[in-house]
Amino acid sequence: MGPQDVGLTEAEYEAVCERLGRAPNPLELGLFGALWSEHCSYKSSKSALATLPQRGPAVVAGPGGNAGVVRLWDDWLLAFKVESHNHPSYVEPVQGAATGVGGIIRDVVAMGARPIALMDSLRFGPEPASERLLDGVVEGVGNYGNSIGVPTVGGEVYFGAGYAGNPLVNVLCAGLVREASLMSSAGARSGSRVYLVGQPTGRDGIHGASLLASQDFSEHPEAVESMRPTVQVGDPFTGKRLMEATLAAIATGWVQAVQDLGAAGLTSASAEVAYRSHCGMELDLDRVPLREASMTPYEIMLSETQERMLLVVPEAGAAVVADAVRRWDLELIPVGRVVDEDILRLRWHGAVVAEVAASALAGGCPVRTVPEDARWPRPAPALALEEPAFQPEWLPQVLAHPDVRDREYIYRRYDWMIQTRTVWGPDHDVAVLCLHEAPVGVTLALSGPGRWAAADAWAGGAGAVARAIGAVLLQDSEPLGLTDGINCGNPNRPAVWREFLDLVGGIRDAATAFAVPVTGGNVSFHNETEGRAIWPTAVIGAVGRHDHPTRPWPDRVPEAGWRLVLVNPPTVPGLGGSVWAYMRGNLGAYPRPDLTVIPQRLRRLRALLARLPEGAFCVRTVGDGGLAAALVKMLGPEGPGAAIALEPQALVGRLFSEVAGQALVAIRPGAWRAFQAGAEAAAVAYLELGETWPDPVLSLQAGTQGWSWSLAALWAAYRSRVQAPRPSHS
Amino acid sequence: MSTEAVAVITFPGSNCDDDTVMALGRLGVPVVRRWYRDRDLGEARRVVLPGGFSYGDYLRSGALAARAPIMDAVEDGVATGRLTVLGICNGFQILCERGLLPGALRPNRDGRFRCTWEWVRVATAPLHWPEFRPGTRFRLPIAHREGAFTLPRAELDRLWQEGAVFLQYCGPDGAVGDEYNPNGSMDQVAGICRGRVMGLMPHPERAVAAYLGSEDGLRFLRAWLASEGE
Amino acid sequence: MNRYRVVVAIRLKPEVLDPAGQAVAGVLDQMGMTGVESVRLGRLVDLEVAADGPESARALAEAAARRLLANPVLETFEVAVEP
Amino acid sequence: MNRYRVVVAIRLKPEVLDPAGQAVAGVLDQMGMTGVESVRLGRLVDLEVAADGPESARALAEAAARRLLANPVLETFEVAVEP
Ligand SMILES: Nc1ncnc2c1ncn2[C@@H]1O[C@H](COP(=O)(O)OP(=O)(O)O)[C@@H](O)[C@H]1O
Ligand SMILES: [Mg+2]
Repeated sequence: MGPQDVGLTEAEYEAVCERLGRAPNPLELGLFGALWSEHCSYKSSKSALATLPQRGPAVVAGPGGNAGVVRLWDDWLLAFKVESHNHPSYVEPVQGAATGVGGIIRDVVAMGARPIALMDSLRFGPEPASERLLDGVVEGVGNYGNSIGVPTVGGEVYFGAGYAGNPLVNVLCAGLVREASLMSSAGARSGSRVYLVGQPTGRDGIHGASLLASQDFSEHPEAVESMRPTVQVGDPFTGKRLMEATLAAIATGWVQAVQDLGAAGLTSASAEVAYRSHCGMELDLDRVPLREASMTPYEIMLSETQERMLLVVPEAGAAVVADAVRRWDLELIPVGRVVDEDILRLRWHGAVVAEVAASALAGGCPVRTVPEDARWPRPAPALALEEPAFQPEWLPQVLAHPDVRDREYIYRRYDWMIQTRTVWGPDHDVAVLCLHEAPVGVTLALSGPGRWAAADAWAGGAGAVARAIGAVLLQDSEPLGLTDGINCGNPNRPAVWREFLDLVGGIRDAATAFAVPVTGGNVSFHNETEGRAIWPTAVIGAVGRHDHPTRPWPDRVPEAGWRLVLVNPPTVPGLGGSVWAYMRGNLGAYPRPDLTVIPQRLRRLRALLARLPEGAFCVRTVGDGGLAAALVKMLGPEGPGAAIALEPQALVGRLFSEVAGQALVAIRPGAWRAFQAGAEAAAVAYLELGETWPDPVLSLQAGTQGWSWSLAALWAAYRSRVQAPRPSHS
Repeated sequence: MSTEAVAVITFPGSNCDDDTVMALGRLGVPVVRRWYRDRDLGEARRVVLPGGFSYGDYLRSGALAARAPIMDAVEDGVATGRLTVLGICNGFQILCERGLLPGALRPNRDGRFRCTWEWVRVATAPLHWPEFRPGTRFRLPIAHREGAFTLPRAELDRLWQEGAVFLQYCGPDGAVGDEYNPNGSMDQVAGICRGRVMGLMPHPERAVAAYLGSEDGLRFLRAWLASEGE
Repeated sequence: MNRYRVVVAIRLKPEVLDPAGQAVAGVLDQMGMTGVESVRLGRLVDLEVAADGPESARALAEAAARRLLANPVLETFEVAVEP
Repeated sequence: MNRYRVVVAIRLKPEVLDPAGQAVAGVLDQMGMTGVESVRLGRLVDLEVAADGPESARALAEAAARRLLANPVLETFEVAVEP
């Protein structure tokens, strides 16, 4: 076996030899191959990610652990992170998506937190070819989340040609933990025992991290075929018991460190715990419970069997922890112990079969530096899009577009209400949860259209951050932290590398401008087929604290006579990156968000609205489909309708521009003066659009021209996606 | 409404147990929790089998939990007439699998999980529950993959004659028709009641506050707690 | 004690409607496989049984099928002990 | 054209984890049927096929299994035409 068989370059192989002071044996080489893979080591992305703002008053744990943690209220903390499962979902959509959900749930549980919400971010190729994949992925997300009892409270889905052979499945999980129960992988102490809990180990997903997720399928067509027998299967039933058992074990107070077994299985879990705890670990691999008797140490170390957790417990606590675990029909299996030296020592029936420094495995991979000359952001690409004369059929067409239309066909397959916290679920732009544990709520937003980053990754990254934080702010919530799921092509291609740096740059600059830290995230590379990469895609999750979660700011206008205004109207309502432009086959570049003004403007708007009496307004951020889509959603299918008037010049831009920072607000007549005065005092710019009226009709006047649409027809377009007959395996 | 304690059973994989306990708590009812391996229900004379995915819904929903040790105690309590039982969603499936209620809950007609708000109406007044008057409507969520109530036609006809068909899916105005059937249940059946054993697919424990979508679940549970003739 | 492989085949009673099977039939039809005139979905359970002889293996599998694997309300089952 | 009854038996590949089978085995054990040492769940599809002869009935069923009924990533299938 040579370095290339485990995905290492010659230079990396030499670095391994140097760290060991000798050549690795085949097992040791395999360990390095897995942990020095892109997926586990972040060797390409690490130094770029280090530039993200990571500190803030609410941050309890930043990037580096299983999930980021922010302080929500008193000693109640929120752990949250996004994780991708793109490649496995392409190979087997149902199980790939299900195991993705299981994996991110275990990350949050490993922090000691009880998961309270999931959100999924999906990307597919154009329909109808992608229908079966979508059906399978939605099935898988639902199978796992529904069964384990964590509500999927929202998500997003977009379509684009680049995703056809590279669907994206990113899942965000958030969980609640009290400060005293906060766990990490850094607390292991020398002399303690190392235990495994959960599913016996099989040959599932071996090489998943190093090969499957770190290479293009087109470079290795045989990889897909040879991966097939080892597809991981999600077992939410064991997942549920493992979650309860782990939380119960932590509640005994005896657990020093927890780590889930994810990518690169036991290798990653043991090396990470040892490295982060500044100690070492000895494992007796013959004690690991196996599903297939004939497995080798190599297979045991690299198996990615799901639903397994590693716990470190001192001898004295073992009995108590074992009891807590056994209640859930699981066993606490001793597999090794923590030692006071920087080593990962593996034994097989007593004989040492591998012995390498834990720090070399978990922290030793040579990383790629960000070139000095990578000045971010680059100059913006030209973006002028011709604006033709307005056509009335564009409105229903935009509403029916796969990137805009109603997502009910997806979220009805998710249990979004379990745990009875969901005040606002997936039928809104943000999710609002009330807590049984504390007098505050949680607001969650997820966003990241690839369209916006297609031609200008910086603009797309910054736009996604502005939109996610904007949605949280305009739900009267205090943003506490961000998590970012970055998905790109092959980073060894200069163009992709550039896109990646720009995307991170956009996220960094926007997060900095909003002063909201990034507390964790995920990077998935090699999302490309035959040299064609996906659009660089940053899935941004934002979490906020809501002080009145049972009375969220409404997003639907209740009656006739309300004034409609567009707040923060862009001077140039650029159409680049919008659904409208995409529909016409000329996407252009997304207008760069002006980060010097957007954060203050959104905060001022929030403060202004907060001073109005309750029930005096409703508000929506402007997103996919622009003002037009926001308006139709705010009016609802039964009305009231609205009469609005716009300037004839740049009419199309006004209606369909997706420029960040815009918000649609409706004001009750009695509160109009207060709004006006407040806006003037706070220098909030707005454009008067018109008023709601009783007719369930939207009418638009621009100069001498006028059009009108029945809301019923617009909503029929919005809801045009019907549930297809079940296309997949019965 | 009696304030005697209600037992809520947790099976491995139950996941609406906490919500059910909280909902009963909102009504001021003391709750005792029971574990599937327990062999008795203690003093409790009322028991709720909550929703969820007991045993992962593997094999058939409810089939594995129906064989759990605690179900012997439930069956005894029903046989001796001292126990009042409510099965919600997975709990309903468990009761059917155990044979404590007739019929079976098969996969939804489109084969998919479905989580939506639905209307249900009382089709037949259950003998021991005066507050469930025929025609009373509730707006409640459903969340299941296997909720299509099924049994041979002649047996369902017999259930109608016996007065066991308790709840049906309906429109907001109470109209019954296949357009209001979310899962392909025969005769739009959403719940069954025989003697003191009641089961339904919708989740009353989730509809406990206006800000969660409806308070009808509290109304439902209050009516259930007001059973007579103990 | 010997080990036997026992296959339990579980089918819906003929009088019970099978909408999932019908849906599959519809999709096959759409895919051009029009020769398939009806589809009924059933379940298969493979057991490994330790028993004295094939007859006691069968008896055990039958008990498992009757008491758990099949739902008597809707289903019937057949047991086959592999030689 | 004749009509054939064809049975498609679909099983998980042996190396693929079967959590449902595991759970069923655990419950059979609890119920005292300890002789059952392993359980794997599969699916059964009964087809009625119109074809010229048994061989073309088999070919059609195999196509249906390959293209729709079975998931090649996780499952294998066998086709039996009933006489
Ligand atoms: N895009 C990113 N932004 C910020 N932090 C990141 C990003 N990607 C990864 N990280 C951090 O790097 C660490 C390792 O991530 P990962 O390997 O995905 O964790 P896991 O092994 O739990 O899947 C995590 O703490 C994660 O939050
Ligand atoms: Mg992890």
